[in-house]
Amino acid sequence: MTDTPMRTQPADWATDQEVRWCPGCGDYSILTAMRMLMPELEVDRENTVFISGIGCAARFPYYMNTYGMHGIHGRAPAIATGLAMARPDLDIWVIGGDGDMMSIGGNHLIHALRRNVNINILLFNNMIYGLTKGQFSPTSEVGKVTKSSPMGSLDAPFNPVSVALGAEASFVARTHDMDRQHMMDMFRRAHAHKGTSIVEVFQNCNVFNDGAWEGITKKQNRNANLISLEHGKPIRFGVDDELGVIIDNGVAKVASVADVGEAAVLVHDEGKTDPSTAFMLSRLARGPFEPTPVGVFRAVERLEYATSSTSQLAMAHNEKGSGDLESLLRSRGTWQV
Amino acid sequence: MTDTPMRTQPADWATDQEVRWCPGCGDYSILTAMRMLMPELEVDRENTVFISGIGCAARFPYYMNTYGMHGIHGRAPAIATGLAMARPDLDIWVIGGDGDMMSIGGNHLIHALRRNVNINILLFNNMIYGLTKGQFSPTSEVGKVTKSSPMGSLDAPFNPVSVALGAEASFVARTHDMDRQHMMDMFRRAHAHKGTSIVEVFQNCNVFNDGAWEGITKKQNRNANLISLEHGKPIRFGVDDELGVIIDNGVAKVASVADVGEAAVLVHDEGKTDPSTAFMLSRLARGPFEPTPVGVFRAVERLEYATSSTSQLAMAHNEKGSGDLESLLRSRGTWQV
Amino acid sequence: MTDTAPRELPLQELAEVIIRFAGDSGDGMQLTGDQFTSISAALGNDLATLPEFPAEIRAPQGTLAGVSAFQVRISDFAITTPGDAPTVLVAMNPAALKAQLHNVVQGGALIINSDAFTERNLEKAGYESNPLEDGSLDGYRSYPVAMSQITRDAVAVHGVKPRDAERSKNFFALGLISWMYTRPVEPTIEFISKKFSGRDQVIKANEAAFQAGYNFGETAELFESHYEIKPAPLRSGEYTNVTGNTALAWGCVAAGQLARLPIFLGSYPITPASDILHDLSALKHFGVRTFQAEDEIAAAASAVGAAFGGALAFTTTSGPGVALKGETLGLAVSLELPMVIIDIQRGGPSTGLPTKPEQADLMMAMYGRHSESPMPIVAPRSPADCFDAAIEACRIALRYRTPVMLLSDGYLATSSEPWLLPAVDSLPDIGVEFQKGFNGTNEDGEGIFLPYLRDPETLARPWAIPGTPDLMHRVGGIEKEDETGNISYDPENHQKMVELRAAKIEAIEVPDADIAGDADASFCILGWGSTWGAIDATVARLQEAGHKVAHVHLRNLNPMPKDLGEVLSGFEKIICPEMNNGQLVNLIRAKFLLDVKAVNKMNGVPFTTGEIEAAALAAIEAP
Amino acid sequence: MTDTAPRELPLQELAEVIIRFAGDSGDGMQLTGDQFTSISAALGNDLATLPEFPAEIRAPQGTLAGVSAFQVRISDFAITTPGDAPTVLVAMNPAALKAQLHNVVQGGALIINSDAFTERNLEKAGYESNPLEDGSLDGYRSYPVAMSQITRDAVAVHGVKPRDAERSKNFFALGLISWMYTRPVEPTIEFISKKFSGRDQVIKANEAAFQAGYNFGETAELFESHYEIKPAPLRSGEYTNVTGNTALAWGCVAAGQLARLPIFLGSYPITPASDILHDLSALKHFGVRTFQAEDEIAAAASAVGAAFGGALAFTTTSGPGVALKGETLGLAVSLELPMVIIDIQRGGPSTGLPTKPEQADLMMAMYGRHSESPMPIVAPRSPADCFDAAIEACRIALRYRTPVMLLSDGYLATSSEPWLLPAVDSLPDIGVEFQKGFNGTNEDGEGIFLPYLRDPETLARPWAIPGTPDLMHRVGGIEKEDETGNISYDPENHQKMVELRAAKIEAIEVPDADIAGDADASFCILGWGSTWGAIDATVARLQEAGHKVAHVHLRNLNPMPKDLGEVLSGFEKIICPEMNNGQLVNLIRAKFLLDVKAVNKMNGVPFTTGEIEAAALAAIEAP
Ligand SMILES: Cc1ncc(C[n+]2csc(CCOP(=O)(O)OP(=O)(O)O)c2C)c(N)n1
Ligand SMILES: Cc1ncc(C[n+]2csc(CCOP(=O)(O)OP(=O)(O)O)c2C)c(N)n1
Ligand code: SF4
Ligand code: SF4
Ligand SMILES: [Mg+2]
Ligand SMILES: [Mg+2]
Repeated sequence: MTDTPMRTQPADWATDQEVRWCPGCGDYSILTAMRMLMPELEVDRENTVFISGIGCAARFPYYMNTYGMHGIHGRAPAIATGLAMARPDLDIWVIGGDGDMMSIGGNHLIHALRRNVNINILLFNNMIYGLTKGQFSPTSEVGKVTKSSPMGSLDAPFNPVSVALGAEASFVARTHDMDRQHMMDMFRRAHAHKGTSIVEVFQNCNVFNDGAWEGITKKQNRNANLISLEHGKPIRFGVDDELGVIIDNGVAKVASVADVGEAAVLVHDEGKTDPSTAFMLSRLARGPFEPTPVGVFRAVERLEYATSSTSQLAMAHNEKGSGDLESLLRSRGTWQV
Repeated sequence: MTDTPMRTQPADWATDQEVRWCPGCGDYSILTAMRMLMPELEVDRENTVFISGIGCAARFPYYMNTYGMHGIHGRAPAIATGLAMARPDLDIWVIGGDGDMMSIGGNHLIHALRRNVNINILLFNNMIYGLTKGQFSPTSEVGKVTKSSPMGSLDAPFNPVSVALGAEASFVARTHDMDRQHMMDMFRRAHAHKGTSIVEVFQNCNVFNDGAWEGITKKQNRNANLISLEHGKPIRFGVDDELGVIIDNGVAKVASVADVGEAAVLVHDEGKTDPSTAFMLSRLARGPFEPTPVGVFRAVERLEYATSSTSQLAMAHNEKGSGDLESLLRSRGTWQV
Repeated sequence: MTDTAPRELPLQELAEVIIRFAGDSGDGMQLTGDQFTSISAALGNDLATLPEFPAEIRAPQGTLAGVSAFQVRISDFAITTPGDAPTVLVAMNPAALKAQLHNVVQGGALIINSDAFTERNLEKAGYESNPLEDGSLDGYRSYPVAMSQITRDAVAVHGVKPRDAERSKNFFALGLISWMYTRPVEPTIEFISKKFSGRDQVIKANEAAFQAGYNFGETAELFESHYEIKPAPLRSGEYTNVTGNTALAWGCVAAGQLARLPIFLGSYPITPASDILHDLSALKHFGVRTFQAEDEIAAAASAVGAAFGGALAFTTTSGPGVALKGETLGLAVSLELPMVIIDIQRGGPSTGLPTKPEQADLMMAMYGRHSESPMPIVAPRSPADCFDAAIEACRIALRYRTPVMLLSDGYLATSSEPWLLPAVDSLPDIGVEFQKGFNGTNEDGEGIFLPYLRDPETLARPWAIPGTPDLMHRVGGIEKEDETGNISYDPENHQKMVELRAAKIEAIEVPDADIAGDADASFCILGWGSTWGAIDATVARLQEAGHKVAHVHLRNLNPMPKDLGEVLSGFEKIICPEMNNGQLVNLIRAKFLLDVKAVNKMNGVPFTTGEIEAAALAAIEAP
Repeated sequence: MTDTAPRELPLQELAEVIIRFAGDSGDGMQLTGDQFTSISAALGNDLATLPEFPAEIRAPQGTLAGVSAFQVRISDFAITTPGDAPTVLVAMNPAALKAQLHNVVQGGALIINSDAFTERNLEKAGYESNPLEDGSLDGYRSYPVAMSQITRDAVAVHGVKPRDAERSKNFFALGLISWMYTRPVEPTIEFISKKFSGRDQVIKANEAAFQAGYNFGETAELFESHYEIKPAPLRSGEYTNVTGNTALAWGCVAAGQLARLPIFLGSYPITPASDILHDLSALKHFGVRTFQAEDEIAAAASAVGAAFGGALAFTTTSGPGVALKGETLGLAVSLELPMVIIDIQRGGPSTGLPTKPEQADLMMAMYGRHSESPMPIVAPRSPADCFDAAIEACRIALRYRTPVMLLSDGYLATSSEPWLLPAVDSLPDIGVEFQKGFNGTNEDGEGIFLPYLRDPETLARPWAIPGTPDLMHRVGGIEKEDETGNISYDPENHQKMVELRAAKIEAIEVPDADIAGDADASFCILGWGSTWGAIDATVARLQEAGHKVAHVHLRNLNPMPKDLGEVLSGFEKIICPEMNNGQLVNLIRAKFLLDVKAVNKMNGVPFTTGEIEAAALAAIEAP
């Protein structure tokens, strides 16, 4: 709340701390996108907070010149929930990796989503544990050979978008570290959403899982494998836009538009109350080698948690008056000696 | 492994411990269903294990004359995963309430589901914390007035079936404590499934949340509100079977069959690889007052975790021979002094 | 002498009585006991209560597991415990008699609902023959009364169905006991009409039952006499009757007001701590936000988040919950943010005995986190003291910017005592200032914010909350550079920070050791927490018997009073009764190399005065 | 005298040398150090190593944060530490020099890649002027060598691109050092072709660089002499070189074999414990199942489940993980099932200094669970000792049916020493019998199974695993009735069970205290865990200087050796060096009321011999 509001510059959002990710890490471009977005949002640095857990991704708060907390592994959504309830006036961003958010922190994540407290969760998914030097994560593909799975991992991965939708998320989006503009768009949308928003960011860990998303995100693969979801538009993609997504017997499928006809192509509606269609879209790809949607899967309004809590406080206040300690102490009856 | 296998009786599966649930609790009928099912499964008591967390539901193991562990709050799926990996030969049942499994234990639950370790999870959903005397649970409806939410709870509930499907569950079913035969059917199916199976059981807590499921499960409401899913059959219900479930614009809906025609009614296929249709069905009801499906939502085959782990052990054995300690100690090179 | 030994009858005037109401969980014994307590309080007696709940939610009717009891002690002198053994037992059914008889003093009075002694009920309670007939109650004065029948008859006129009628029999018992101890009738009549307001038939039935009980006493000639207990010489003023958990909840609210901060509670339900969550959830008009988290870790983590945002943050739980919160509390220690963790200790290990008290989480409070992670510890000594202890915990948390552990237990949580209400404006101001501006300059002379620059007096770091212009900063659990708070792997810095964190906690100002009894005695009883009442009563007894004895009771367990070593060194013999295996004893021995003798009890039942007295006498007499 | 003080040059024969290889993380210093260690081992030297990794995954090249180092000490006498301060530093770039110089002894040798001292690199390292030129290295013997250039030239003939060529410069350094200390060439040539097999050009380049380094030493006339270090008088036999984490992993495997049980590991990755998970994951042919759980709680819980099923179950982690496992470990204590928790201690509190060692989880191991929840604790004292300690932990767990905590630390985890391989058939049999049949009878004389009937000798309960006919039973965390294991809320039973659990752990048979040095000394150094090497070396130094000093080193921290009180009481003065704020000291003071003096260090760096020596001398000389 400065007297003369001046539009900030991206550099104003950088701290004096040296960024310590590996050279070439996808985290850098996400950081840049965030720093570039902030001035556009016209928010104040002092009213912005970044909360994270532990992991490479979780170093993020150190690099944003805002209030920030580098918490403990997996607990960022819970810390942020407490902060958001105590301070509904703040802009709160939660940053974490796939291990942080989906392994040790999975429960806090899904509970934050169902409660719909006003925080923006960014899940940097590199399908690996970066900071601990390369074990498989809950998003790693079956068969992944890592230090802790020398014969290949046996664990079927989570699809973060499916998990989020199954957990009643009101805003779910996906983007990737190779497209700054798209990241900025998704972060902007997440910020605008009242309630918990989650954005999965495909992120490259060039040291322990290099090129994991290449099949989708590399420039030359995007046409064939990156499906951009846009509200109100038919879901089409392909080098010549020749492919489209249809619903067939209760599941989403890729089809040749020529074969099925334009009318059959699903028109994306991110605002559906029922999350089923969004869920279907999340199931289109079974791994980072098939046509995969990015964009906003779901954006619906529902009760925001902290606001509702504030309303209850106000109602109680209206009904019972402002709490008076003297009378509280006497509320169970007293006697005189 | 008795020499002369004799079919057991339900009473053989009862322990000498007095059952200590409140008179009238729905847990009793689930216990009866389980004790009646066991002889039918022709399994041995010594090869059967019940693992639970903490809560009223979690007292279950004490009442089954098998091996059993009453663990700690929320951790039963993790305990069972360790046991199942160490002992793939056992029949393992995991029992817990909605608080135990979806609140403190939510993460272990979703990870067990994605891993697909061979355990049968029964979630007794009474939409309340019973053992701690009546606080709202993660399945309680918004606005629920309890001791810890005197002005009504603000937390949007989980739909356990949706959560399970979002977490890659290979077998998901639902039943209720008012129909012993249906419970036995679902438990039998869960038992037959190789991998993690989860069965949500609508259970009445007559002390702290009496009648919560009545709108669906009471005899006189069943026709109108209980939709029985049967593989290969059109999903129809209603007093005169006049209603059916259709897919309309990517979501499941109830329609009058007369209006939409028989052909439009969705034929239930529990075996679809893509969980989207099952997910749609899980979204049909927005609370225990609308037509709600019970039965098997999803049953698909995929890699069972413990078996795969055993295969890796066998492969390693084949490749490297049976581990020899002498040579292990020499595997990083040695020298003589 | 005012002990609990059997006394001659009939006596018109009594110094005290200990009554235990016992019945099936459905019999309303807690209500009966509560109401008897209220009337006695209004009469000016001193009093102390102890409820006893069944472990099961609803154990089968008539069984031992289903017995619910409420003990109340009323007196004409100052007391600190609900008494070792009841002199009067009201038993509503065979199970209640069976479960409770062993507690009653020899020669004590048994007031028994004889109607409940049916064959079926006797069997459920595990009686082979009827104790009312087989002479097994010979050592007691037993008064069988057909309570069910008389109640049914009394309420019949109001058109109540026989089944419902019996529900009022607890009021019959209350009426009878009210007559025995010459309690007035009106307050209970008033209570009934308030409590059941809107349910007229219930009111009438209960009133009729109550009157019937009262009249029965007067007319039945069953009892030799009735008794009077004069008011106790209590300090004059306005009193209320509180349980420890309610006093804690109110203490949290008071602390919020005294610090002028909004309150945040992150909690996950667990016996016996849930009531604090319940109480605070109902106090939203005090600006209290409660958050029922998905688990204890989230509960603690949310409190950390709220504290970062500038709230007075709490998390309430019991032992298993604290065991889960360890890592998160370590973060709070590292962040040096104020918050209070309330642990209502219960029987362990593991799930243990959830409804029974213990004092066995002291070592976990000290050491239940990895590495050197010091945390102040405060423990209340009586139900009403929970109020002050909560304020003290908040004072330390706020002033020194540190998480503080408050250790209560299941006994304090549910038992109650009269509390002379404090004047609200006499309560301490525990307010703190948020940091508002720069506190340092960089090389270019520009103002900067140093989030780990310490107050030279308290070693506390500044509390700068989001929303404050210019003071943007990042905190975290990795080791921080002194003053700047930037990540630092420097060895010397780490050494310094470890020492600073330890020094800050060690130097917290706490009151000097409080020596009760004879300060110049050579024998001392050392205690902490809820053993206070029993030790205090023991000291009085020993003094009356001519012994010199001191009582040092610790409220601040970490840091301990600065003069404690000196004080304790002045005694020749020290014993320390604890509901654990000797945890405070270990701390004292390690710190002061003093040979304090442990007196341990781990059976889920609080110490009796008799037990501590015996241990004290043995120690005094030992060579 | 064989100390590390600067020695006159030229000397042909040396008793020992301490070399530290330091460079950028990408420079291959760990490989270089490892290989130098191997050759020296084969030559019969005694040796000890200490790697030092950067805290970041990949800090920017050339910065201080990116420096990776490897210290190796080789000697012709028995040693127990990698040495206090290097006598030779190999610095591959300015950052390495800057970060490491302060460690080097005055007058020590600096072998420096002068090519790396470009303006840009100097700036990255924070040098204002070039230390090679500004006289700041005057107190040292500095040898600038154009390593990059010579390497590039040497490999050019093999057609390697200049950029790739430089990658081989660590082999140049290794060649040079090999020449200096007259190590043979062949083993390294062999190593190169094995290590890089299939990548011919790399092999050729590295070979060429290595030879170039070797030849450079011989021809450059830069060095006054080269040195020889004779074999140490080690016990003869077959040796290998192990880090503590590898020895732990092997110890777990060995314990499985010695107990004839399959192994289950439930773990969640965390520095510095992850390597044990990695090692064990690769040993599936030993019947080892590893499970990478979703978090530490699930890791511990899965181990509980596996133990219930009859596996030898482990869970490995570091401090933050143990803090999370507290509640689950309490369950294991209550269930009385065997399992081993391995804690590789690191700097704290909270996230702390993840790559640095500490010994500050001892109190948490003792007390980090709610209520009275006793757990045995075992601590290895050297990298190789981790093997035996793992077996010892398993022995206790299996024999007494209890979770056991094994406390290693980040120093033991990554440092290494030569290990005289044990004869596998000399290892102890730690097998146990599962319960196979009834162990009691009911009133009707029928056989029944009592899951909590205890072995009178060990107080262990029977281990009856699912699949065993007739022995179906239920266990849980609620208090259990003695013998039957049924839920019991009985006060006396609870008291008894608390005492039984405590007595079982207290009575565990452990070896008597091991007194090294002069058993009849009046001064004693007490230690535990990884301080062993430094204390041992200190004792030798003090003895050489004419002092009498004893060394008692604890492997069993709970229960402690039965004779420990007696042994320690025999000394007049005791000091206890610990990498914490005095945790063992507290335990000893509380237990024995002995005034043990704490010598604490909490900077993330292990004690040097010098530091302990200074503390010892101060204590000896104190009045
Ligand atoms: C309680 C706890 N357990 C384990 C760790 C070790 N740890 C730190 S980060 C991490 C996972 C990193 O993976 P991810 O969250 O995907 O982040 P990334 O590094 O890939 O960005 C682990 C296991 C820890 N710091 N704390
Ligand atoms: C770590 C821990 N936290 C909290 C508790 C208290 N607790 C016991 S059961 C329970 C929830 C019970 O609800 P649910 O799981 O739905 O089971 P129900 O009793 O309804 O069958 C809670 C909060 C506990 N025992 N342990
Ligand atoms: S390890 Fe991977 S995720 Fe971490 S900083 Fe390096 S490249 Fe990025
Ligand atoms: S409290 Fe509810 S769930 Fe628990 S036993 Fe009673 S009726 Fe059943
Ligand atoms: Mg990751
Ligand atoms: Mg429930």
